Amino acid sequence: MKVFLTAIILAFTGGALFVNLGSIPDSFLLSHTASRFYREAVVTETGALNTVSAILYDFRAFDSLGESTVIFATVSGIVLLLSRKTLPVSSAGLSLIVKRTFGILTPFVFLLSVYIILHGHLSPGGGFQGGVLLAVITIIFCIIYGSSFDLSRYPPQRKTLIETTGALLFLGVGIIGIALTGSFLGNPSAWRGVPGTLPSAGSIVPINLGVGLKVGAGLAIIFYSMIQKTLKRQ
Amino acid sequence: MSDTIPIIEASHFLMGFGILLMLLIGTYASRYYQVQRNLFYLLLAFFTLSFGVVIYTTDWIYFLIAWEGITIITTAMILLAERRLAAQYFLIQFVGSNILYFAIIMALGEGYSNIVPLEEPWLQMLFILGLGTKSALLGLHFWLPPVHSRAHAPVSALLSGWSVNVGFVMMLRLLPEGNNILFFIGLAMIFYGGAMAFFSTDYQVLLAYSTLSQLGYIALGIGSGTLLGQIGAVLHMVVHGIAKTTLFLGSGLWEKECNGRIIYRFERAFYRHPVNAVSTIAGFSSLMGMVFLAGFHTKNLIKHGTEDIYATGFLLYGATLITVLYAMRFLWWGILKDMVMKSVQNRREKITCTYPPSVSEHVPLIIGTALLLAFGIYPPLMYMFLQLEDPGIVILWWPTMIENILFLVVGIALLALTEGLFFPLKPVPSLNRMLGLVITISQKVSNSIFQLLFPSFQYQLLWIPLIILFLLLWTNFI
Amino acid sequence: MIFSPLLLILLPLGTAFLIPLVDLFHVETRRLMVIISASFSLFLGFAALWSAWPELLAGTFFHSYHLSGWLPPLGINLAFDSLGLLFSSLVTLFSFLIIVYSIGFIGHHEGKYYVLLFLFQAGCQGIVMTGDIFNLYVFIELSAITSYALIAFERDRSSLEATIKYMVYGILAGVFIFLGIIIIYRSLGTLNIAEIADNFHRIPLTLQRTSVVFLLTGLLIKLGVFPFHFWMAKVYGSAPASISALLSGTLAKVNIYILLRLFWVGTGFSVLREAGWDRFLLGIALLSTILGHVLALREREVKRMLAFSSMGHMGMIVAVLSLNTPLGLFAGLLHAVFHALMKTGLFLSAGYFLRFREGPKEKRFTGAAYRKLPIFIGFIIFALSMIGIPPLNGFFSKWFTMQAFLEKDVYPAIALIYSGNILGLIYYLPFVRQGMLGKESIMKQKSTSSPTPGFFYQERFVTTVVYILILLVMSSGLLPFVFQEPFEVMIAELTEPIRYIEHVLGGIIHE
Amino acid sequence: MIYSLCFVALFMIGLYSILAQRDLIKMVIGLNLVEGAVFFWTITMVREAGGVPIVDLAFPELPMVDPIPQALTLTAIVISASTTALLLTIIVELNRMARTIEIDSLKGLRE
Repeated sequence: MKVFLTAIILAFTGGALFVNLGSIPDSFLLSHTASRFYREAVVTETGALNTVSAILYDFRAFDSLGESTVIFATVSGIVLLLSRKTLPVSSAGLSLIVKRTFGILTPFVFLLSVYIILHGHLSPGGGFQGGVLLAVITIIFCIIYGSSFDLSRYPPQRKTLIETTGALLFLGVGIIGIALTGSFLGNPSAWRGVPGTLPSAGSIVPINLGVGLKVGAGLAIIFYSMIQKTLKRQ
Repeated sequence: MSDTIPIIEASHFLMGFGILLMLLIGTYASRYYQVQRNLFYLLLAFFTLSFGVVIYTTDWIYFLIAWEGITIITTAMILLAERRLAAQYFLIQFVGSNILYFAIIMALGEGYSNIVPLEEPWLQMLFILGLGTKSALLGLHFWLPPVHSRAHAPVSALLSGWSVNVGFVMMLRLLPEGNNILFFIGLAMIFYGGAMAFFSTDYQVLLAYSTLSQLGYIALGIGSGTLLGQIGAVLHMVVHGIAKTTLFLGSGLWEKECNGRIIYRFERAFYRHPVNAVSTIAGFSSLMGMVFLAGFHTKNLIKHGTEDIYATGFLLYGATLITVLYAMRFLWWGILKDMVMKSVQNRREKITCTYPPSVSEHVPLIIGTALLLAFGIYPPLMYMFLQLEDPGIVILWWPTMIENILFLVVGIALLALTEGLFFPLKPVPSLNRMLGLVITISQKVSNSIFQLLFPSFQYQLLWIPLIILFLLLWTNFI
Repeated sequence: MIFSPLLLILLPLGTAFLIPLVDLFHVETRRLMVIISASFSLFLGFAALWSAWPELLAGTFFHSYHLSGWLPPLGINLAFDSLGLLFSSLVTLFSFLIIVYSIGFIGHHEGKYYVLLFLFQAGCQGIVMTGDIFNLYVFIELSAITSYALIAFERDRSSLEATIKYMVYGILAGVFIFLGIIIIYRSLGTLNIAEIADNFHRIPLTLQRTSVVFLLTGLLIKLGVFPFHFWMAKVYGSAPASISALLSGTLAKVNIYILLRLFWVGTGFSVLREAGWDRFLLGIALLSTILGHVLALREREVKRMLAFSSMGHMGMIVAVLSLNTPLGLFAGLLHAVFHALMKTGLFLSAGYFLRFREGPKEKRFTGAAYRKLPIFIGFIIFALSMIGIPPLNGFFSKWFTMQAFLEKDVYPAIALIYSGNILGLIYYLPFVRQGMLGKESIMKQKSTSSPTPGFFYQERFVTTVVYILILLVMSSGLLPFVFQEPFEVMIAELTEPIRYIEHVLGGIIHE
Repeated sequence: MIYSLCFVALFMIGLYSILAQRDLIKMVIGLNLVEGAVFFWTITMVREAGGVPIVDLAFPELPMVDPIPQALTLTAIVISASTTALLLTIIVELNRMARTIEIDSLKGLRE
């Protein structure tokens, strides 16, 4: 009965929504949109090639600040929820072969994430994507080598430190922007460099770095907190 | 002669006597409240301030502030005696003031930006309803006996002697033309209150119903819309205030002396507290309208003002008879019985007074009695205070005296024939049952609505697509 | 100019980022930092109000800030107008009070708690100031996520269930708001509120309404108006009292701000009116008023009762705003401010008794008067203000609300306000009575002392905050006319969104 | 058109999963479906001839898709992931206490 009722209501809602969405105009009703400007002037205005990165860390950098703050808040919330005084730690890992293999692979994972973070303004990728890869390292540590290994190599305090550093780096770049360009998160033209090269695109690179550190450490903390719970029985 | 009395003059008069009554109550309370004395004085001071504002202001908001101030202060005073009673009293008064609040908003909507006489009958009715809760109009009076029977004597004196008048002052200002409904309510109140007082066995309940009956005269005077009626109402407010304050303050002494307020148990009351007994007799005599006491004059004014309207003049004789009957009944049981029935030897027995009144308790009683006498013997004194020309009504005292004697004879005869009109004891009236019912019903309704509205979590969530569907269909079809 | 609106966001944000870092090294320093930062942001808020006051009265107050240096249609801008100033001051004030209150109130996991609290403050300030609709969404989510975590702070079963319930509603609300924004973007190609306001009428009518449906549904869920009110009692009842106060006092008011900003300025109220949705809004808001008051009658737990009462009052605010008359807007804004003061006070004073007593939740209010009389009297004063006793502030907002309804001849609403008053009294009375039950000596034994000794953990912080709120409630009741002039300016801004558009777009209206 | 259809279908399937499934985890999946549907619809906003939103310095005139929806979606995805993580954490905690994640057996959700 309930299922049937729900299905009927949802079907009608979907139909009505679909009918209404049919009248979406084919092109923007405004002719001089921000999107057009971004496409035309991204290289000259920011020095970045990756337009999405340019939008995320320059044109709409404040959104990204809010977004990384959301991650920060989530991490704080999860740590708050899962914190107990005695954290059970497991030292059980997978077999030796897996451990050796990942011993070789892990540095490359790290390298890849650093590459993605630092080339955020040139190629697809950026702070978030690279950060997620950074967090993978913790996952590898915890699963392959046991969480006690992760605890000793990469203790939660250090993760917190890295995360906070990333956040403050973002904020710091914003404040430097005030000093250099007069507006928060401004992209100082002095840092632009030659478009297409690694040290270019002004403040996008440090912001990418900050976000990468923050997201990496944040997700690592989330994973670490959660796995502590599930491994409790061992 | 203008149709209405200038309210400003009456304001000074009322204010002056209000302050006087507060001083009397304050003097009395200095012994009654030993622990919370300062608190009580603070409340009294605020009360004085509030009714001053009610009497003088022309602004609705200030009026409402003062009005609620009176509610809160009287609640706090009742709180000194009993918590539950205070809550009940506050609830009832709050409902009343919300009606008033509504009436004011409506008046504002009709364009009355200040407190001025109202034209629309429905608006007048709303105001009578709103003001009636505090002034204990018939139908809204149900809080009066329970509250008086439990609250402390000074608080009862304040409520019954003065707080109830505040609403009538407002009615006087809003309805200078009178109001028929108020008139009839007043008439009904006189008889209803009198009858209930007649059957009461608890002294303070009796006083409460007597208040109801006397307020009927005030309502009558205001409702008639005649000048004499209004002057009579204003004067009666004060005279009744003084009399009731004296009686209630006295009742506090009786209560402590006689260990209770059952009127059959006042033994040798006269010999124990002679001053109190005299003031009680004077107070009741004033209520009865005996000559040479103030009540005589004010009741006559009201009678003169209203007797032409319907057969009121005739009815008021009956009203006086009822007043005489309940007053005589109490006086007989409370005071006179011992004086008449006991032998001389018995009378001379050593009187042991368990609660000797102090000077501070005697002074208000004496002043009250003196005022009643003074106004009764020399009525122009009242007009002097009212700063009004004597309306020139010559009220001869001797026909009234004959009437009085007639009534007294009837009363005494009735008492003698029925051996003092003994009625079995009644339980003290209480609001618990009614308000308990209100709360139980409200909780039940609330509970059933909750059960209805809060089905399982997912049914709750189902509202979201439902509302979206509703709005989307609306976009397409409307 | 002593301040920049940006600082009001960045200061709590920076503090939140720094707290974990400082926490690693020295705990006492963090406590000091919390207080200093909270005070400084209060100072900033005051400075903003102080310096803006003359401009506010003159009606010329407007501050915009172009982030990253890009002009409005290209980048994100902060548009700080007088309406924003009002709500920003509210956020600043209540965040400060609750941070100070929490010092004596929260006994464990303080580091994360303050991080979340500061982030919440930053999120609310961001909502109030931003001039970009997507940025608005981001900040809505920021404040929502922090509030999720804060509600679950107690980590008992009840609060976890409450959080799940709230999160499901909150996430759906977020998605709907996002969808509404995307529909607008997909039609117009802009995210700037001023530009949207300028061009919203160009969107095909069905699409206008579709986007409004989703934005409105999302916001109504957040506001807890009638068919979406189910989360309120559970959440407010299970969260720590300080957080309930924050949600009911601040977040709900910020949501009112979003409602005003989106539908009065962003889309223009005519969209709602022409579709007849202002009547719909009025209807469900009034329904929610009466339901809130009626449902509160059954509650025996003080915070749940307050939650339902809150639902009733929020409904009333939405109802009176939806009249869209100057008087209605005035009454709505006034009641929003006053209700924030009263409800925060109620939650905080009730929280004091709940925190410092032992026993089951329903019993903890018993004998409260003997635990600390002034706080209990404060509770009574707030309750009296809620039911509209004249010299207190609740009376005045209801007074104007009623006049606004009368002006539009919405008589049922007037009846609802009165019944709300009387029902309010009926549901507050049992708690007052319960608080006065029992004997003094017994009650003193049952009470627990402050959680841990130390300067920063004294009950005094808690009580001081309640006293401040009592003072505010009483004084704002005595001085309601202070609000008159600035509110008129705000109302003018709301009724003529063209001024906002001109301010943001610098006088040049595109195309 | 087809994108809108997909979007609506996904959206409604997600809502169905929230409204009809009795498991909290499935409810989370439903929430993610709803969010995912909106994100999907956002990034399918192809107005002009497509192309990656990355400037090729060698061919600066190449057409480029509107980059803003991508940026918005990226932001929104992160937010959505954060909320999901928090929600899952809370469900884990609740499961630890109540030993169930059936919506019907969690009476507290109703109140």
